[in-house]
Parts: sequence; structure tokens; C-alpha cells
Amino acid sequence: MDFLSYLISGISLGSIYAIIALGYTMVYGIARMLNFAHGDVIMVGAYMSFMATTRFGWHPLLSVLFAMVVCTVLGIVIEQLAYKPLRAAPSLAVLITAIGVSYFLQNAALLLWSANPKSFSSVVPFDSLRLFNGRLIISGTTIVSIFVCVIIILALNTIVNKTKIGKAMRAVSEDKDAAQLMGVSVNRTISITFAIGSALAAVAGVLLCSAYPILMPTTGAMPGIKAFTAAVFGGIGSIPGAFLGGILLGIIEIFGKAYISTQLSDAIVFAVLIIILIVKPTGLLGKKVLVKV
Amino acid sequence: MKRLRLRTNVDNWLTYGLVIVAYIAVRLLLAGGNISYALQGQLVPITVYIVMAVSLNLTVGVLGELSLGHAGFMSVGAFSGAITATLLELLADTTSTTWIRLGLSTPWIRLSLAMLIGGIIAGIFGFLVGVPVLRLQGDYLAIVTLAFGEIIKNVMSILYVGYDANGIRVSMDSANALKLDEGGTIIMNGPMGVIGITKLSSFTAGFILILITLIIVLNLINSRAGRAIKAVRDDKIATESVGISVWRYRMMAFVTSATLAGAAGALYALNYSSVVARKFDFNTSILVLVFVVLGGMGNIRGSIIAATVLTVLPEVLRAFNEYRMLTYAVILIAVMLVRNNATLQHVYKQIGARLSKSLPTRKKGSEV
Amino acid sequence: MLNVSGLQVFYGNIHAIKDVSFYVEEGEIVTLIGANGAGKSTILNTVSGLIRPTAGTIEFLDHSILNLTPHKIVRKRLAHCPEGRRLFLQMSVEENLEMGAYARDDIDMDAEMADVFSRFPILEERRTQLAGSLSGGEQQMLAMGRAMMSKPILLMLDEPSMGLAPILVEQIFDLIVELNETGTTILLVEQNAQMALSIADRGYVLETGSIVTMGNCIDLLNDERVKKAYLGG
Amino acid sequence: MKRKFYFTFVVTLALCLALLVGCADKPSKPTGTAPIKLGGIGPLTGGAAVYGIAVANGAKIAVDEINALGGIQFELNFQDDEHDAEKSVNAYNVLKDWGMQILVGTVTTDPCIAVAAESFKDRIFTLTPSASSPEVVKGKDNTFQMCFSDPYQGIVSAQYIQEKKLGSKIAIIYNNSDAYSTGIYEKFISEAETRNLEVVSTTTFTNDTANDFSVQLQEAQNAGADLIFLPIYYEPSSLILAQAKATNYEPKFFGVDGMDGILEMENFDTTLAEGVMLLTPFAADAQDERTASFVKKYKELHHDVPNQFAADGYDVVYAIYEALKDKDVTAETPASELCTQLIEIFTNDKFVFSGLTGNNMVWSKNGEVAKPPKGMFIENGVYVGMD
Repeated sequence: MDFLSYLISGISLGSIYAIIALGYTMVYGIARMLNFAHGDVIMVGAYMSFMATTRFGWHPLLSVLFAMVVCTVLGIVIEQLAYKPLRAAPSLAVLITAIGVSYFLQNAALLLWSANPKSFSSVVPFDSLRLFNGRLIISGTTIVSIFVCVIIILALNTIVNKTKIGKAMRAVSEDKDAAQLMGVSVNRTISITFAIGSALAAVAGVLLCSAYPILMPTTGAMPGIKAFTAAVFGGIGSIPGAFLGGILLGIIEIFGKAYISTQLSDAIVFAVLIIILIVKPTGLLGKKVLVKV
Repeated sequence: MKRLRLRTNVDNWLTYGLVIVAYIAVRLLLAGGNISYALQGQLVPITVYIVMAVSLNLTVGVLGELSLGHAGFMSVGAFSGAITATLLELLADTTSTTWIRLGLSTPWIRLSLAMLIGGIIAGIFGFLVGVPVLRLQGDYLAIVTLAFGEIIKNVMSILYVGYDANGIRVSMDSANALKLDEGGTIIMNGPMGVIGITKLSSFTAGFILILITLIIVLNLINSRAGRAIKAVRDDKIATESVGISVWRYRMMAFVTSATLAGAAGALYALNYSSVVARKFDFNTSILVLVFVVLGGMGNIRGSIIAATVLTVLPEVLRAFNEYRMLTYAVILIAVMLVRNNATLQHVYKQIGARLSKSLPTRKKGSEV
Repeated sequence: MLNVSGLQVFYGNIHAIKDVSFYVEEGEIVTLIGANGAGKSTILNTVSGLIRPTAGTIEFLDHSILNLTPHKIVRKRLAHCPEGRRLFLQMSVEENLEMGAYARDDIDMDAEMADVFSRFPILEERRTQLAGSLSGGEQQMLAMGRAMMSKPILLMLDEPSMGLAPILVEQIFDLIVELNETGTTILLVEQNAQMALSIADRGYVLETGSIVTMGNCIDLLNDERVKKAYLGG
Repeated sequence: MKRKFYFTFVVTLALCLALLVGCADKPSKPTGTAPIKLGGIGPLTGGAAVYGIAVANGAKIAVDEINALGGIQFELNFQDDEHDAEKSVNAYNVLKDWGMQILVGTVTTDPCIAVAAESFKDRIFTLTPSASSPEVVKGKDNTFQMCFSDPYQGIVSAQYIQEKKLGSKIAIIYNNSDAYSTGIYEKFISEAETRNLEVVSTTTFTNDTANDFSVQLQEAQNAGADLIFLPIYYEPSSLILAQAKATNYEPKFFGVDGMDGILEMENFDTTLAEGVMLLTPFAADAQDERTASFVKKYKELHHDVPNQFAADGYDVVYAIYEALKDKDVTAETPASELCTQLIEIFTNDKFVFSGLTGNNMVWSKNGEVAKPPKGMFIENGVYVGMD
């Protein structure tokens, strides 16, 4: 029974990593940039939902929508101001700018909402599911996270494969110049990707804080790095890869704690990552990088 | 070709010159008592960050691989250096051999040994990390360096090292688990790190370390090995046919980079009375990366200047009070935007072209 | 239809295109020939907006397109089939064709695709396969098909014969002529000067970024210098 | 090529240096009665900002109150150290340039160890509000603590649990990347051994894994623990309480002073903390007049309920004030002279200080404070004395 309950904790943690990782992977896949500020957009999303429910007294679901709208706008603004001017710059320059944005968001949050941690109330209205006479408990948030995660994947898959903008995204991701010659606006496509990624970040932020109800300006930082690891783990740029990577990372983290050592749980997670990448250098579901000669 | 080499030489001498002139200037100012405590306190960290930036530039700028775990090597160097220095001090107290005691009670000898050992151990780690890392490419390589950095941080913060009559004891559980004799000393105490370090570092030591770093790095870049490394950076496939030697050169650069970071780490640790694992986290790796990117990848002199300015900058911003780090973030973004703005770059180029008529230009290949 | 004058392009410090002027009239096939690295592709990339020139004017249908981004230029029905085909290898044949019509909201996708398939039946057989799995010849057909999908009034083709077997080259050139006859103006860049000059109306000869000779193709084919440099004797 | 850039860079560098050098000889001339310069250091940004900001705010309130009294005047300059030893030493040097006479700080442990080494060398009296490791004061006659030391808390906790028979099987969850938490844990475990307390499960987490505690709780539950000792801060504690509740695991929880603040977390469901016991020197809802007035002022100024760090900051300033109020000290008194005087006063048996965080505090020669811990438990969302 312990095993099952650890597995569920792992999947619960993993599904949240997965949602964050999906945002990372979307942006990476299309804009080819590591958006290290993604974790902080998550934090902003969580604060928005928090403000909406506690200060304005809104319904939790409405607060999620509000968070998504604010994060989408934030994502587009960040993209326009900080990343778009660097479209032709070396990717490292963009990486550093993203880190600057990350510092900015964290410190702005510190000034806006103070350093005092807030206790987040879960937006999930369901009770826990109790199985085997209550020996196995699956929380409502876990069920919702997994459900949301699956919905997001299906939605992203539909967008990417079936819609016109999705085709444009794939075209931009493969060959920016050729996509432009087809009439695709690269800037617009990347902006839309950021908008989607940021909306996902808002959802991830709300779910993260629903599962682990504490909210501080640094709340998004570590989950951000972990989710980035998850995205690479699954093969960065791949949507199913991000899902798989997120879930596996969560499970490894919990199992590492449970069966090896709570002291070394982070070291274990990262060691597994290294081993996976050595065996499969492009991640679990990553495509072989085409080297252009 | 001859002209090119001449330019490279002039360029390198300019770099050495900059460092030496800066050192002398600071010494003079110090002698005149014209430097604030704030800047005095920053002199050693500045030299440390310069060495960190130059050594990371070897990986990022010259090898062409993004490393997000450079602070990990600094950590290894800092702790092995701090432990070495503490042990040497204990040894100096207990040994009966006069010349050893005299030698070890000389601070600069202990400092040099600590930096040497810190560097060597970090270099060994560099090799161990390099074996898997250099098999990978691009962002995958970057994430593995990040992973190693995190592992090192995690392990260092649960490492306990003690010393008693029976020798050195190590535990990953707790200080109690070291089971030290009466009179034994805990040198490294898990998350508390190494405490009670005798401050050995000095600005001059930092200056000498910078010179050594420059000699190693600039000679490596301009050697045959360096050219091979750069060839790999610019065109992997074409040079892959050259075979195994490329791997050796790349490993050489990576290990050199780790070794220098380790020595810098030792210098850093011995500048404060305590050092903790938490310091050498992802943010520190990123900080050093920012120096490199801002100074220009492959541009050693740029790294030196960027490391200095960006180390001093947050202190200058203290006037902004609670808006300090926000301002820092805005400056960072603004500098990246201005630096990479296409129109402005065009202006730089024109000015550069005008200047280059009168001055020897930088070697083009070393810039990105 | 297309009027380029005084074009100057720099790559860093390299002066790639030096004061190039040319024009294309409606209904023509015009070819730019020259050795590797002469700047032919650079000119096409500049016209389609991928590269920004330092100086010069580019007018299409009497309007300047100099400051337009590539995706806006395509919407003016000026298509560019770039060098090396640049297909979307991770997308299917069908999706590649759909990408060709991306800029056109007003056309009947199925009809256009049927038209392409009628010209290249092999593509219809492979319509769900990834473009990356096609052979070189099939890829070139797909590239042509993709360019046709947008129903351009001016089609710029960059080295359509590169790396193809002679029999396929012939087929591609036949198609170019056919497209031209159905009303598409063609600007063709080729290394295979013989072949290009044989179907084109007029030609320009480029050498290290400058136009050295121009004229109608029959004259060029008989020009001694051209013969010596590009026609193998 | 990038010469323009270099130029900009060098100019910036020169400006920076000029600013820093400038700082050195810029005398700040205060108006009116020259106040004594108190320097303060703590994290105002970054992950530990909550502690530094609280101390700074608390100290500021004390300074304003004291200045309003009209006697000795204080001027407080509080600098950010981002919870980093290097930045902390930088902040210390900035304060030295400013002319600091007494140091209030630093707030967190390992930066304080680094700074105390400097202030010891410079002979600047240092009273830290909250850096609780014995290493902070060890071997430094000029450094004193306002808070309990970690080992003391560990020992007292074990004592309390044993004497009051709070639990028979004890589980411990502590933060092994945190000096404070590890420090308490180590003394607790050895004290528990001598007192024959049965510790059935010991698990850890780090700052990076302070989200999911399912494994730690499950292990404690499997081992049959009826009391979980939490020598950690209140943020992870709040998560542990919530997760235990969700899995219907209801042991007793025993915390230390880091647990204080949990009831004041915005939007916190206080029923989660029902029955939680903790040792803390300060409770924001204490009924005494001084605490009430402090809490009221703090709320007015900062729209938050002060935690123990704020109270520590407040007490530090008042302790310095009490020590100096009858002495002949001015803004001209050199720091080293103040240092000698203050050491003399603080180590004097006659000097007894009562503040928000305890009554009748006295300091030992090594700088540790002795004050009685208050055992509290939470009932209906408020602290109730355990005795």
C-alpha cells in the first residue's frame, strides 16, 4: 500500500511538473529559447488567483481565468519588450535576458505582495478519494491536476496538428526562413506561442499552489528548474515528452525519498537525468537533432 | 598569418596590461587610503569572479558549450581548499618537525597549497563530469552541467568532515555520526559548512591567480590545441573526422576550466570566516555566465571587465534601497538589449572600422 | 513587374551585392546565371525580404516592397522557392502543400492540391508520408508543388535542378515552361546555364556580386565570354 | 568592433568606482542632536527576505519610539544581504563607510558568522536579533544574541516533551540544508537519547524539496509516531500540517520558535494548526500592553502581523537603548569604545532586560541570551500558555 500511495504522490507532483514543462517545451520548440522566466510567470499566476479569491472574493474558477488572462498578457508583454528585439541575437543573450526577466518578476512580486508567505486555498472543490478503507487517499487536487494535464496535452496536440496556427508553429520551429516564405509571420507565431505558454503557466501556478498551498515570490523558481529538467528529460520540444518527463520526474523524486534517502533526493533526481541523457542523448521522446551541414 | 599572430600578441598584452595597471592603481589608492571599506571588501571577490568568468569563458566562448554548473566546481574547490587550509593549520600546531611547522604557519604557503589542492580536486571533478558531458551537445549538455551543479550542492550540504587523533573522518549523516574523539575538530559541518576559517586570501593573491589564469587560458587558446578546439566549435562535423584528439583537447579545456574555478573557489572560501554549500547554487553559475555573455563570448578582456562591473554594480545600487534588485534586473535586461540591438551594433561596427585603421584590430575569430 | 535597381548588400564586412539592377516583365522567364557564390541566391533572398539591403530599391507591381517583411511580400503573390528546397521535413507531403497556400485565404485548397497531384502523381501516393522520407527528386517536386499552391504571379526559383538526375531536370524545366505558359512570370536562378538559357527569354550574368552581361538568351548563348565561363567552352 | 561597448563599460566602471570611493569621504551630518548610528544587516530580497524585512521593520519602530522619547537618539541604516555571506560582508563594509557605531544583525546565521568575524576584528558591538547558531558568538566577545541558541532549543524541546509526557514515539522532520534546523535537530537527538525518548523516524528535506512531505509523513505514520517534532520554519510546517490532515494522520506536532508566524500567514486555515505545540519567546496575540501596542503599530505601518523576527529586531534596539541610556555616549563616541562599554554592560549580572521576546533576559560571557522559553499550544486559532 505504501508503494501505491508513493506512486500517487509521485504522479501528483509529476503532473504539476508536467504542466510547467509543457509551457517550457512549447516555447523552446518554437522560439528555440530557454525561457528561464517561465517559473516566475507561474508565481505571478498563483498570486493573481490568490488576489482574486481572497481580496476580491471571486469564485475560484473565475480566479483561474483571471490568472490566465493576466499571465497571457504578461507573457506577450515580456516577449515584445525583452525577447523580440533579440530575435537575431545569439541564443545565450536571450537566455541571460530571460534570467533578467526572472529577477525582475521575483523582485517586483516582493515589492507588490511583500515577502510574507501567503497560504493558498485550493481552487479544487472536490474531496479526496478514499480507497481500501481509507488506506489509500487520492486528493482532489491530484485528480484535477492529472485531468487538466491530459486535457492540456490533447488540446495542444489538436492545436499543433490540426489548426492553421499550429502548422505555422511547426513550420517556424523547423525552418524560420522557409516559414516566412510561405507567408507565416514568425513574430506573430512566437507571440502566440508565448501567450499559450503563459496561460499554461497560470494554470500550473494555481495547481502547484493548490497542491502545496504556500505562495511566496520565490515559489516558482525551484519548480521551474525542475520542470525544465523534466522537459529535457522527456526530450525538449516534444509535447508528449514533457508529459512523460514531468510524471517520471515526480515519481523518481518521491521514490528516491521513500526508498533511498530523503537527504539526497535532489541528487538522485539529477543523477537519473544524467544517466538517461547519456543513454539517450536527446531525452526519452526527443527527436534526433538535425545538424545542418 | 604573421600579421594575425602579431595582433593576437598585442591583444593579449593589452589584457595583461589592463590587469597589471588596475592592480597597481588599486594598490596606490589603497596606500593613499582613498578606497572605501565597501570597495576594499570587494577586492578579493572581484578577483575571484574574474577568474571564474575567464575560466567559464574557456568552456562557453572557446569550447562553445553552455555550462550551467560552473559554481559546482567553485564549490568543490572552496570546500577542499577550506578543509585543506584548516587541516594544515591543525598540522602546524601539532607537528614536531620544525621546518614543516614554520612553513605551515606562513599564511601564503597555506593559501597556495589550499588553492592548489582546491584546483586539483575540482579538476578531477571536472574530468569525471566531462566524461558524460562532452558526449552530449547543445542544450542537453547544458542541462547535464546544471544537474551536476545541483548534485554537488546537495551532497556538499550534507557532508560532515572531522579531524581527530585518528585522522580525518567523513560522514554524510550528521556531525554526531563522525564519532570524534575528545578534542577532535569538526571541520565541515553539513549545512553550516566550514566555520572558523582563518582568513588567508588577499587582493595580491587574487591578482596573482588572475595572472596565472590568463597565462594558462591565453596560451591554451593560442596553442595548437586551442585552434583545434575552436575548429570543433565552429564546425563539429568537419572536425569530427580529425578523431579522438579533438575529444582530448576538449576535455583538456573543460578540465582546465574546472581547475581554475576550483582555485578561485578556494580563494573565495578563505576570504571569509565561513563558507556554505548554498552559496554555490544555480544562481551563482548563472551570475558567472552573465559576466561571460556580457563581456563577449570568447573575449577574455570583456569577461574581466564585465565581472568587475557586475560585481560592483549591486553595491552601487544600494542607494535604491528596496528597489535595488529590481533595478539590477532592469539594467541587466537593458544592457542585453542595447548590446544586441542591430542598429547600435551597426554603429559600433562603423566606429570600430574607423578605429581599426589606426589601431591593431582584435582577432576576428575570437568573437561571436 | 519586378524592378530592382542599385541594390547593395553587405554580409558583415563582405560586400556581397554591388549595385545590381534588373527587371522582370510580366509573362517573362528571366534567368540569373553565374558561378557558385556570385550572389544569385542573395539577390532572391533580398527580393523576398529575408535579407535587408544597405541601399537600392525593389518595386513589385509598381509598389516598393523594400521595407516589407517576407510574409507580407508573399501575400502580394510573389513566391520564392528557396535554394536547397527547404521543405518542412517533419511535416507530411500534404501539410507541406497546405503550408504553400498559407498566405491565401481565398483559394480552394482541394482544387489546388488536385492540380498539383495531377502534375506529380507520385506526391499523391505519398501524401501522408513525412517530407523527410522522400527522395531528392520527389522533394524537388514537392517544393515546386508547394510554390504553386500560392498561385503566385511571380515565382522565383532558386536552383531547381540542383542534385537531380538529368531526366528529372528535364521534367522540372518542362514544368517551369508550362507554368509560364499558364500565366506565371518566372525568375530563375541557375548554375546550369545551358538549361536555364534554353528556356528563358532574357538573362543576366553575375560575377562576384555584379552584373557583367545581360541580354536576350539567344544572344547570351552565343556570347563568347558566357560560353567560355558557363557553358563549358 | 565592440570598442564603443568597451568605452561604455569602462565609463560605467569608472563611475562605479567613483561612487564607491565617494562614499568613503562623504560625511553624513545629521541635524539636531547627533544620533548614534545603528547599522542593520539582513535579507531584504531573495528567498529569506521575510525574516530580514521583519527585523528591519521591528527595529525601525523601536528607533522611532526611542527617538520620540527625547533622550539618546538613534539613526538606523538597514542594508540588504540577500541571505548571503559575501553580500553580508559587503553590506557591513558599506555601513562602516557610513560610520556605523553599533551593529544590529545580521539576521540569518551563516552571513552572521562571516560578519561577526569582521566586527570582532573591527571592535564593533554586534547584537544579532535572530542568528541562533552558537558559532555566531563563539570566540567573539563583542557578539551577542537576542534569540535562543539552536542547541538550547533542541535541549529544551526534548526536556519539555519528556517532562510533560507529550509523546512516546517521536518522529522528526528537519531541513538538512538549513543550519538552524540541523543545529536544533542534532542537540535534540542527543538529548532525547539521554532522556530515553524513543525517536522512531527521522526524515529530512531541503529548501529545494520543501513541497511534498508525503514520504516523510508516511514513514512517521508507519513507525507509529504519535508526536512529530518540527525544528523548522513555519512555511514548510504549514505544508506538513495540511498534508497530514489530508491523509487523516493526526499526531501531535511540536515546533520551535521558527513555527511562530504560522497563525499570521495570510489566508491560513488555523484549524490545521489546532493543537500544535511550540516553544516561542514571542506571541503576537499576547495580551500585555507592550506587545499589543507594538502589534498595532506594526499593522498600521506594514499591513501585516509582526512575527518573532520583528519582535527580535525591536528588542535588539531596546536592549541597546537600555544599556546606553544612562551612559555618556554620543555620536562622536568611537565604535570601539562603545563596544567595550556595551560588552561590559551586557555581561554584567545587573543588566536585566525585558522585552517583547521575554522577561528578565540576561547574557552570558559568551554572548548567549538566557530567557525562559514559553511553551504554547494553539487552541481555536490562538496561542495558549502550556503551563
